[in-house]
Amino acid sequence: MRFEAPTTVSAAVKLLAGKAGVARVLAGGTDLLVQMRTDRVAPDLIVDVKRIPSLRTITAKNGAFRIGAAVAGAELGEHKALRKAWPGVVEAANLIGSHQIQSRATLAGNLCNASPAADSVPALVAAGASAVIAGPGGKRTVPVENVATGPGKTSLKRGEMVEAILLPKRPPRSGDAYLRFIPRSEMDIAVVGAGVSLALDAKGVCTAARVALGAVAERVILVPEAAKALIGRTVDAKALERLAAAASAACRPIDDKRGTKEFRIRVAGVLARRAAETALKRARGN
Amino acid sequence: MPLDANLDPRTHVFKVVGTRPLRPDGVDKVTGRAKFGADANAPGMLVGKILRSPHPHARIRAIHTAKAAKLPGVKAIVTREDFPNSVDASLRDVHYNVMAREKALYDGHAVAAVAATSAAIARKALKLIEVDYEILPHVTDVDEAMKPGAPILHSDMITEGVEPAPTKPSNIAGRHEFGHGDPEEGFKQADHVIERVFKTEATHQGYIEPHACLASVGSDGTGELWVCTQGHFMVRDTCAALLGMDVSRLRVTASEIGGGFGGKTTVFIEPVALALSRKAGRPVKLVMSREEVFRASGPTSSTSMTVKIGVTKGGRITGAFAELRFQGGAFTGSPVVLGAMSAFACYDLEHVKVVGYDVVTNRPKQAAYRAPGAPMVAFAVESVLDELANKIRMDPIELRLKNAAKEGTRSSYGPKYNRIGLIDCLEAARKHPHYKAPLGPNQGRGVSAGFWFNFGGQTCVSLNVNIDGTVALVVGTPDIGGSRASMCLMAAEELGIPYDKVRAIVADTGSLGYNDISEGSRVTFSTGLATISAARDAVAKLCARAAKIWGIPADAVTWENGHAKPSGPNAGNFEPLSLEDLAKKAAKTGGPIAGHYEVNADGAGVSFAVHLADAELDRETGRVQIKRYTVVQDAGKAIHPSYVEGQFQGGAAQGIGWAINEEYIYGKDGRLQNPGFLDYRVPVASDLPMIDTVIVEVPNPGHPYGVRGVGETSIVPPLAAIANAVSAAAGVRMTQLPMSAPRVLKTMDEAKRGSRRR
Amino acid sequence: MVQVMLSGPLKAAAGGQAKVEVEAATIHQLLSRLGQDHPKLKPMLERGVAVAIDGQIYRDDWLRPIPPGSEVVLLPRMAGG
Amino acid sequence: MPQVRVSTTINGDAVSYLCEVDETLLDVLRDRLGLTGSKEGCGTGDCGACSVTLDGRLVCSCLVLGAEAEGREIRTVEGIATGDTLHPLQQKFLEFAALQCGICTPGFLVAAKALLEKKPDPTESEIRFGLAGNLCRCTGYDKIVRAVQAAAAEMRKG
Repeated sequence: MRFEAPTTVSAAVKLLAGKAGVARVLAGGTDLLVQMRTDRVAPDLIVDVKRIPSLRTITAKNGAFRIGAAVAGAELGEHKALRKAWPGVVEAANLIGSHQIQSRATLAGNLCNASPAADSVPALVAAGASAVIAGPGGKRTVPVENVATGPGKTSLKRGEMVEAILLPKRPPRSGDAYLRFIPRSEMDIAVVGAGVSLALDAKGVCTAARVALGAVAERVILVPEAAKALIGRTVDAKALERLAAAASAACRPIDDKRGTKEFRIRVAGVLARRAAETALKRARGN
Repeated sequence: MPLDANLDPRTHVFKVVGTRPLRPDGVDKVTGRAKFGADANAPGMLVGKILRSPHPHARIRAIHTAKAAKLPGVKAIVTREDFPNSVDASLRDVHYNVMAREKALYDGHAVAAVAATSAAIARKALKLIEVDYEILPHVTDVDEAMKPGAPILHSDMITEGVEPAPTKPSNIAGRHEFGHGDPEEGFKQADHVIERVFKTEATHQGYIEPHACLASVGSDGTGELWVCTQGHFMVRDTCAALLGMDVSRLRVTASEIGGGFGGKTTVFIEPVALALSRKAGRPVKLVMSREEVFRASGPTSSTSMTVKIGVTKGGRITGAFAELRFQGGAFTGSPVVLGAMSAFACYDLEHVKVVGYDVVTNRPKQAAYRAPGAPMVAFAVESVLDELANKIRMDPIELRLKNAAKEGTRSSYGPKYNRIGLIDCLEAARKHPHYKAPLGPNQGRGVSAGFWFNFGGQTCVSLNVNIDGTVALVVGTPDIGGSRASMCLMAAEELGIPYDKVRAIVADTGSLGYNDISEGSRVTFSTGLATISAARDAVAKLCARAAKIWGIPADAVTWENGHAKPSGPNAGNFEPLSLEDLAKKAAKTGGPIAGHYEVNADGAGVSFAVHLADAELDRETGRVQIKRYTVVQDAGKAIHPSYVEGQFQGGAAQGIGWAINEEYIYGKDGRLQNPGFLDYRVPVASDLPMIDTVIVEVPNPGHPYGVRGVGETSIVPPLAAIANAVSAAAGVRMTQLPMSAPRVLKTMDEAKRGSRRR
Repeated sequence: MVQVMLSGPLKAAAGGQAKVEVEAATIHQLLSRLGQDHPKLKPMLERGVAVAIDGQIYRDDWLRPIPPGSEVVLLPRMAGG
Repeated sequence: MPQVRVSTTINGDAVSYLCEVDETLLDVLRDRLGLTGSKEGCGTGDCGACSVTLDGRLVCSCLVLGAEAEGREIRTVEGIATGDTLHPLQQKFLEFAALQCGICTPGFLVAAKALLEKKPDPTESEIRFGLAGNLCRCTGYDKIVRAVQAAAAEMRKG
């Protein structure tokens, strides 16, 4: 097993695309090291990307944000402008594990681990975020919902890595929020997660909405029907009830040690509605 | 050693007992210097790893270790062949559990072990060991295991306690019955009778320190073992028997212990480490991973219970019956007997009967978990009592007061009680501000009473006077809750010297007489009374020494606040001699001065408690949160109040976890699905409120200061207190633990469809 | 003469009798005589029992005297956590 | 398996070591450097008993590779006291009996110190969520929270 800590993206890509064997990117490592410890993966090459400066920065350009792939969740929480613009995305990232985990875990890592229950991904999907992917064939940008393809599987090809997460410019009178169900008050993997982002016009009619659910399918899913329940209407209790029903209807969960099918279907609707209410409050606020 | 006639702990003014000094072993623990099980190393040390069965039930036809043995760096491999074919009957199950014999009986059962020069090589070697398994059908649920036709674990298991004895083997190891009178007769006199079935899942003690030890056996058969354990003398005797060693050949040192709660009162990896070390001729360090702790240490039983209680409109319990079905893993010995005995122990009953079944399943061999057996049964009994109180519209504490056991009551497990404090606890709970505080929306309040026996046991203490008049106190009971501080307090009290002039250490098995395990809430009681006796032994010698110096008869000298004094004017007016004075002269007046006491202590007093819990329910998601919690418990006499409170709070927190989130989840494949702290959810800091405590002190006649053990009772009431609170908030009776959100939602839905009452 | 109350599996092994009479001045005499009178009890007694005298439980204290007229209860071996 | 050569700073001292690629920082601290104050309770980042700070950030050392520590600044429980003077947190943990067995105490002290450096006057809830990554099975957390509150008050007095 080899350990490399390149200082440029191109060097990292070259290493990842190099000779045969299992190569893994190490950013926060809070998933990778657990998988190594429990023999679920035995990499031949570990590429630590935390010494690549461009991956450690958060930059904002006329309202849009670029978050380097090695930026830890704690740093997101300390970035005032990002927290003000995308409270839903930041609170989702900050729900991943304890403070110890927050100091290490990254959005890109959470995305590429491709767990259907990933906390930050529903909020990123709702926000319409995209991922900048660097690889041997150059760079490409894809919507985040297209990165994970199934539990533990991504659409990244050999030698590719996520370089940054992009968050679009937030339209006026818009807000986002993320909620999850966990048995305790901390430290659990989401049994259900719901991210909502929406925008209103001057009269308070919803002009745009995206609703994403976690842990209710083989990957995070976008639920257009739930968004339709809001778009074109003033968001009242009726609309929110229809959103909840649409969210539940879209679920195709499994029974597992964390929750039952019925529970996930029902609570997905409850959390989608509550997240929409918070997003609505935030949208009316700014 | 009974309560001193002239000392009533309620009025006696203690000099240091009852104060809150800093513990003597504290600085090492806050600076990282304290050495726990995995913190020791030795020159030439090898790393041990255990190969565990992936199958819940399989015959082991053969174990091929040749390939593994050839791997460079592998120095020893042990299997069942390296352990004696037969051992004393009392150790048969431990012997089988430590290293699988004919069959692997649960997912995680040890099958072989390797010692190598590095962890990586040891892990690789395990993968090279080939085990020829014949997979057998398995059973993990207690009710399924009792059914005829269930896969049989032990072909020689004939149910005990059944007359005439059955002829066919079964998974029911024993039937146990307790009680007096005739409940059926009692139910006839009742206005209301409620019968319900309750289920609880298996839970783990959850100590943060995994089992760890460092074994070193020389070619002359002399061995050293460093281990985190609640009982290093038990470890010595058990390991010596399992390895065919003389007891004198093995010295065991108890490291600091990172939590036990009953789970470290037996052996798991220690005999394996010793066997590896003996075979390799080098020290071997063996540390369990967290996954191994969950799969292969000693969780407590999962249970299925039926409880039936009848009361009059006026709140008098006329009849009480319980049938308890406990599975204790792959071997006999689930805590169903103690559960059966404690079921109705809080109440003064004319007609009571409890039948308990001890059942085996393909799960790890259970070990004690803090008042073993009692929390689950209290959950069932105190839930039915709560439902009856609602039915007759009586305050739940009032209903318990009307039936509370007191001095002279014949307990449901047989003997009559002497002086006990349940009524004092019930009244203190009723007067507590918590009981009258208003409840918010979707909130419910639950009450529950609880009890534990507490025990004495074999105990030895030595107390050595140093030249500067300070004292070296030597005890043999590992300190799992701050007991060294309590021992120093009791020694200082008896000797009349400041607390910080005494230092207590836990000696290894070569330095002190045999001590039973630190369990059964026995340490402050037994080691306490032994410390007091050892101190009094030393005082007698100090007085004799002063008498010799003064040339007067020994009985003419008394001991007062740290000084030997002539007992009266006619004994002579000599200047009093302090402990330090006598210590300085000791060498020249006869030699070192020390006090000793060896005993099998009895007279332990039971400890009762009443808990109050407020729970808030999110009706849309079924999530339960504890908003307020109060513990009221009888300690007899609190030696160090901070650590008594600590036992109250720790027991409550474990109970809260047990009630809401903790459970062993087995798949259909018989494998443990959540062997880790991610999915075996113990409470975290943000789950809990502050836990308020009230220490009631009704002295125990069996101890010089009135001490009662407090360590275990505190986990008995929480399961029921929280279930009663959640049932009140949800408007439906919760009969299964843990009360996870999916289960709460499902139960509320069923209630809406009219199939459940509160 | 001492009246001994049996409970749990001990009662079953003594043919279901809840109370038995036996001549004994100490716990050790009590246990050995019980073993002779009720052979089925012997293995259980050997595995260890606790003896309660007037509410005070003694786990293994053979030489403990049994005051005349005291209430004696035999209990299974007990250990805590 | 090639080993990685690492030079780093631990509790203010320059330290260098050789470690396996997949060896965690926790194993390096305990098995190579004799700093056994950090404990392994789970090895998967769920219990916090191995908490250290890495460049001032609170992390689980079982989820950091020894190889990553090159040029970093690490602080463990062994570095909290200055000489024989205990840190206010260490002193209050003793005064409030905020530990019983003590296996989780090193992790709690490192985590509480990191929390107070970021939030000198935290509410009870902020303390509880700030320490949610550290499991304790003996105390029920009550006395730990009170000890952190007391230490925070004393530290604010300067």
